[in-house]
Amino acid sequence: QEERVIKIVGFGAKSGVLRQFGLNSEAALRAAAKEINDAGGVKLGDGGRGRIEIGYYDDRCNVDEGISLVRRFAAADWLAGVGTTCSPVVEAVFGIQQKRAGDAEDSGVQFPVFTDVAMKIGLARQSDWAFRNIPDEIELYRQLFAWVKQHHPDARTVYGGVEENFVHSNQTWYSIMKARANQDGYDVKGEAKWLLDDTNFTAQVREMKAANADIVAISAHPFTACGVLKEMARQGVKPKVLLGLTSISSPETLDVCAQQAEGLIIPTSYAPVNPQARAAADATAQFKGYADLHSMSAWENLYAIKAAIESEGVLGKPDTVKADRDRIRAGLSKQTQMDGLLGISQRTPERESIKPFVFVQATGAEWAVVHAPVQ
Amino acid sequence: MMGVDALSLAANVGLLAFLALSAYVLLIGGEISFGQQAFFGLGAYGAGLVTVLGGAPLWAALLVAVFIGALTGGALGALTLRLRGLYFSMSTLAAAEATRVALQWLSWRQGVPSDGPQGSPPEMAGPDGAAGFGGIRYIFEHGIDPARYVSLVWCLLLALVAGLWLLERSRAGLALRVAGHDPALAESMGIDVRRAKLGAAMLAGAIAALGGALYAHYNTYIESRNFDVMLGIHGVSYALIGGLGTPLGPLLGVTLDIVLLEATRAFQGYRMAVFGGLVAVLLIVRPRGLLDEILVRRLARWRPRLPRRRRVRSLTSEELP
Amino acid sequence: MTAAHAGVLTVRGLAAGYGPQRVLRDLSLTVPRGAVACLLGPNGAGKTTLLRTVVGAIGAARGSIRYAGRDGGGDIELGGRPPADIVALGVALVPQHRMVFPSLSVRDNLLAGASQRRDRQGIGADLQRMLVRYPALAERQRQRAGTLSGGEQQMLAIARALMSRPALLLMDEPSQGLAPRRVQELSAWIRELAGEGMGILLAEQNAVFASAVADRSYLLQDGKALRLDRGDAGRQDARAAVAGWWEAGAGLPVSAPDAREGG
Amino acid sequence: MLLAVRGLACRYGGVQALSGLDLDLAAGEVLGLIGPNGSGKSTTLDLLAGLRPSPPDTLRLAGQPIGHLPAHRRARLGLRRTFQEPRLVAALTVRENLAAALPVGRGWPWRRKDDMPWLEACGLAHDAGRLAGELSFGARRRLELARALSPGPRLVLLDEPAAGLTEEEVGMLGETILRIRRAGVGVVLVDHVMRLVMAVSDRLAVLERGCKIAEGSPAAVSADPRVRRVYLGEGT
Amino acid sequence: MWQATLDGLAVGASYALLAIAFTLVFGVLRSINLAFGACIMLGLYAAMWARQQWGLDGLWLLPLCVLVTAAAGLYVDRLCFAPHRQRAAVTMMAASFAIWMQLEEFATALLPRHTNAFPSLFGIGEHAGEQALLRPDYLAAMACAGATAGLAWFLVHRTRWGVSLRAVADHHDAATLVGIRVERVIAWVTLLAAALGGVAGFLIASIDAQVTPMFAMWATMKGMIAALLGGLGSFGGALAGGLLLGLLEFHAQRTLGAQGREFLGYLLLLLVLWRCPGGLAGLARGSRSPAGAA
Ligand SMILES: Nc1ncnc2c1ncn2[C@@H]1O[C@H](COP(=O)(O)OP(=O)(O)OP(=O)(O)O)[C@@H](O)[C@H]1O
Ligand SMILES: Nc1ncnc2c1ncn2[C@@H]1O[C@H](COP(=O)(O)OP(=O)(O)OP(=O)(O)O)[C@@H](O)[C@H]1O
Ligand SMILES: CC(C)C[C@H](N)C(=O)O
Ligand SMILES: [Mg+2]
Ligand SMILES: [Mg+2]
Repeated sequence: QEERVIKIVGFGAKSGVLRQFGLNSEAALRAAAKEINDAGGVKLGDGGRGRIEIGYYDDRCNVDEGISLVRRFAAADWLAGVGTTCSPVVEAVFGIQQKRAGDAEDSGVQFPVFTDVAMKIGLARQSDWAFRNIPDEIELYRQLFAWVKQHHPDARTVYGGVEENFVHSNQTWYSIMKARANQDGYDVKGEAKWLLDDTNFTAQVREMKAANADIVAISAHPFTACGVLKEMARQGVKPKVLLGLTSISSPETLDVCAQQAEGLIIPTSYAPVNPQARAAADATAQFKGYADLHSMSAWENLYAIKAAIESEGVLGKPDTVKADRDRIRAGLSKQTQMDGLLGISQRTPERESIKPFVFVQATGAEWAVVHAPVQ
Repeated sequence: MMGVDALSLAANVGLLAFLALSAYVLLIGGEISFGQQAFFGLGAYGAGLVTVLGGAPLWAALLVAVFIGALTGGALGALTLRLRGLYFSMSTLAAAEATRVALQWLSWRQGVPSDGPQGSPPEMAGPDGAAGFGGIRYIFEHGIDPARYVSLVWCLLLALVAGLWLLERSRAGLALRVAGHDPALAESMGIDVRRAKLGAAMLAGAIAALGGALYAHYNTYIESRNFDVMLGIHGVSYALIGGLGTPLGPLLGVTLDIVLLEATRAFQGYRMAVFGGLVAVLLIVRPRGLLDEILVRRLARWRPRLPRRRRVRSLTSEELP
Repeated sequence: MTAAHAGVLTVRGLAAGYGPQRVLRDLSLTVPRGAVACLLGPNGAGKTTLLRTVVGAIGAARGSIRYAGRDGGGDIELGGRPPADIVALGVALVPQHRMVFPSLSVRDNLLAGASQRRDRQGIGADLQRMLVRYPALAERQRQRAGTLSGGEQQMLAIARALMSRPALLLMDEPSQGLAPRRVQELSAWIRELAGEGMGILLAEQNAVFASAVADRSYLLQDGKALRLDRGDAGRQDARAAVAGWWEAGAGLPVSAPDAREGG
Repeated sequence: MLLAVRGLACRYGGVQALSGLDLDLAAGEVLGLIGPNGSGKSTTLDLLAGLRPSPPDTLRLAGQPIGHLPAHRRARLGLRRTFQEPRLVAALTVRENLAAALPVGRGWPWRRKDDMPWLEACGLAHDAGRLAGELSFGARRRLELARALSPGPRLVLLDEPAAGLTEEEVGMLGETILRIRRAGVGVVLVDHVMRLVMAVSDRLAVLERGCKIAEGSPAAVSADPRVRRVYLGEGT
Repeated sequence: MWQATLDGLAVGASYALLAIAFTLVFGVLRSINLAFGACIMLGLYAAMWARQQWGLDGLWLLPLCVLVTAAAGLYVDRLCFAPHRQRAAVTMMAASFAIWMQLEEFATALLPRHTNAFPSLFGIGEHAGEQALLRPDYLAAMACAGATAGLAWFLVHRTRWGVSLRAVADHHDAATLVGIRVERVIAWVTLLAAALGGVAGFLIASIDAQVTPMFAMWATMKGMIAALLGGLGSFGGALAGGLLLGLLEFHAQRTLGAQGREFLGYLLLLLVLWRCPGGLAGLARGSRSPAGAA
């Protein structure tokens, strides 16, 4: 029987300072596609078989390039997109899409995009064509603080650290962690502020030291988190509990500052805790990327797209591109749950995910799972 | 392989050309500004506020942006007028970065009518500090096809180029060039250097802000990081690569940059390495840009010659002043 | 190379210019040791071009530039060498637009002129000599050269060139901007330098000054140098020549103002 | 009086470059300003043109005080100058260089023809479309002159216009100066080319170390022993 | 309060080091090398790469870092500056900007990772005393900045080589004509500045114990701001500018946070330039007369 090509496109930063994220996502995407194809590809609407073909484009984490790319994807014969690395690009990419599918008044782009990395809250609300597979951070930190309360009942005070100029860090600290801590009756002593491109944290850690809090929560990316951790070691800041932003749970952190990160607890939607997750990580490594919560979202996204294709009877013929996109979109938006690497993810009507997650702790240069909340 | 989308290309070239032209206006006045992105950003935020929170039409937003750009451009110009060379460049850069930080602080959320089902509560909209300013969807919500929008951008751009072309040939334009080349000479020629430079700063600010306004509406989402130093230096580089001989130069510069970027896509992760090298080599071959003054002059001379009457006559003293 | 040993500088069949445009074609001339040769010619004739070609600032397209060297020894081809080598060999230029270093002090300007020399003491002595020669510069040793008056800059340019102790001195319109008294001193000085054995090639518009100092003159025309025959016969006492100018515009094709119809 | 200067002075740090200078100039008069190098001639012209600040109430142009006006206002009142080193905009054509100096609002610069007479008078008619940067030195000087004269000034300040010109060109320059003098323009001429200064000046003023040491007719000044000493170096 | 002042001075010293290198290059080329930060970053990345490959460590990385930075500096000079000598500074700046992006790309291709650990000269965690007044590596940076400023000043203003150097800076053509080997002088200065940059980069990276791809931008901006604050071409100014910027930043960080710190830094530069257009050094020198020589 003839084999048709299902073209799925990924995009993200493959050059510039954020290139690692794009490289990882691409590797995950290609690995997932290989796995799917090796297992026989996707079933198409007319009984045919489809082989997934992946393209991956570099948007340099640049808004202009991101939306140009999506317009190009829409003009070409890609059926769906997975990406992109940077929330700002995602926000613009979703912004130029049609808000309500099928609204003739709205001249926006009609191309399903399923994003893997962008953590900024509420992005998928922007368009019916927008999908997001990102852990629900509100839930994540609700449970984290509950867990902390249970395991460290003597910890009373909280101090934060935030990358002021980065939406994800900023939002997670101010609207999620800080708000949560306040609600849970902790005494929030304030926060140290730095920028994404800072490398010297002397002043910030001095403030942290002066606050002398029991819990320190670092809402930052690995780039700065390590610097802060090292400076904390230097100044002898040793809080009872050390918490971090999901993004810190990457192998990178352990490569750079395993010693100083020892004991750091992070909620994350990915950890190599079961055979399936480990296999995905190994497959991704074959494509020279590593598995973390961001890249593994890309992996899962491809499986979700596959499910939508199969459930909606996508044809994958050259003349059905537009109809296929509509079908994939509809299929994705109908999914109420999907298979994730850590278990079943729920999907909200707002096209967001509620993913299973675990708490990992840096112990001896490894991320060890310390708690797996029941979903 | 995927074809290049002409619309995106046209949009990116058209929008960035405003920034390049803004830098160009100052360059012909002899000043290198690394800070035009500030006006681009102010125009973008201002125009976004007008359509999103004010609910006003696009043209009003563009007008407001031009006004903001001219005003802030003039204000910064007045402050930095005395500075020469690098000191000027760096002070514009400092001002632009300060503006960027200030825009990051700007948070002005308001409820706007939601377009959801009847009776749904108003949505919050407007700039939200570091989280940026999204939902600037005027063109999509008013059924303006992106292609039509891009042609609007280009109409404005071409009108601007034509205007600048005339301006450069007017006395005001000449005055600006002389003032840029040698202020003391300009003064003794009767040129009000202060006024010329202020005028140029205002014009440049207005041009950049207009571009920013168009940019915001094309991208639907802006945040202060978009308007960082990199963008500013790009603006100047465009003007320089394209050439300082005519306002078409900056346009050419942007086109070249974007086309080159597309062309180097094949190099994947080494894209900027190839691109950067190409630009440096290009500047070696044509240090004053592709369309520099000399080439422009040659082209002007080369146009089909109309028979010209040579006036040969001697001068009588009565005719002299 | 027949006359090679006769002169400090012997140029044969020189062609040079800017890009494809040739300003000099087939130019030949000789500057004998201890003599002053003068280049005359209208604006744009190529005087500056020739002098800059000799010091290597402009590459020669064709022809030879032979130089006899400092101690008379050797016969060196200058063509193709970089300016620094040529200056090190003992050639110095007083450029047309003075080209002082505007933000360096007068003193540093002079020291920069000696940048090829290694003898500290000699440099110090020469510096003093220049300052004695031009008290105007001595008074302004610490002043930035860019703020000097036009004439002062000209003096500085001359002194700076001499700081390298050249065997061949090229001067591009050195009288420009100098007050008559300074011109007169300069012509005496030039004769003095020639007397010490220095070869001097001078470009000059000011025919009176030129004829006052020159041993031989060349007229630059169509990229060639035409030897003028007046030579020594035309040379007068420099002082007399300068004083001559003072006595109203004898040679000027305009009449005195009071002789004109009312204005 | 077209120009009246009273007590003009200028200091650079510790150096008194000019002190208490008085000068008068009538319309249609050529005043030669001479003196040794560094005596303050160019400084005087800079002060008159407004490129350096001058003490208040020291300058009047046609009776009107101009000491407080910025340079461009003085230029628009009809006071124009040339520079000791030609200063042109190399990237503009000859015609554009001229046009930039003309007053505002007489049509597009590239259409107007009112600069033609001056281009011709200064021998630049054929070069009108060339870039100023391509001109030879003499042509640059002529362009400087044309630029100062074409706006129809009342007073022109010429700083060493003859430096670097050939004999013939100096002659033509002299002609031009006399011609504008006849047209009623006042001229302050600074030059070391005495053939020119002596031939065209109605009056000479001599500066030394920032002070006026003599003033009078060319004949009288040239007979002054002090002038002969400081300027010509006679008797030293 | 005192601690912030001390820390500010210490970090200011690293800004000063960068500023001195900038000023040195500006002094000769009359243009800013925008790729300077990228050159240093390449040096640091090469050092880290070598560390991964061959296990080099500690001070051994310094020569490597200096060497690669210097090589990158020469490369930038050949490609961006040499072809444009005597031309408009803006052309050189634009070219060096293009090369900035190129070098950054090379560096990140060498080590694609975002954060890269850099060995700390004096180790981490040994100075955890209560109020560690000044870390030894901070002291080293301060000493280094002071010494370099002094040495550079002496070289440029008190030696005959310095006269040649300033002559080249002032009037390229005239320098050629008086027999200065212009290209050689420029090459030496480029090497010197790049080496200085390499040392500065090494010190900073070892203080911070890590390097990220943001380093190029950071170093260029901080170096330029400090150099301009002080007044381009003045070594004392660069030193003062760096220290002042460091001081301001540390005090602003305490009260206004990171964004406020940046904001005030830019505002400071704007205000200083507005009040004294030649930077702090211009204030000391007195303003120059505009008219006169062209
Ligand atoms: N940099 C240059 N590029 C192109 N042409 C030039 C350049 N410099 C000079 N020329 C041309 O070369 C010719 C010779 O110029 P040069 O300066 O040698 O003349 P000159 O005899 O010294 O004249 P002057 O008496 O005016 O100094 C002129 O026609 C001039 O226009
Ligand atoms: N900034 C300054 N500091 C100190 N002295 C200065 C400064 N600027 C100019 N001078 C001095 O002022 C004096 C007057 O210069 P000016 O240019 O007026 O002389 P001039 O009469 O035009 O001489 P020349 O005939 O040589 O052109 C000169 O001696 C000069 O060195
Ligand atoms: C990986 C990060 C650069 C992405 C970031 N978490 C975001 O919200 O965009
Ligand atoms: Mg000449
Ligand atoms: Mg003078």
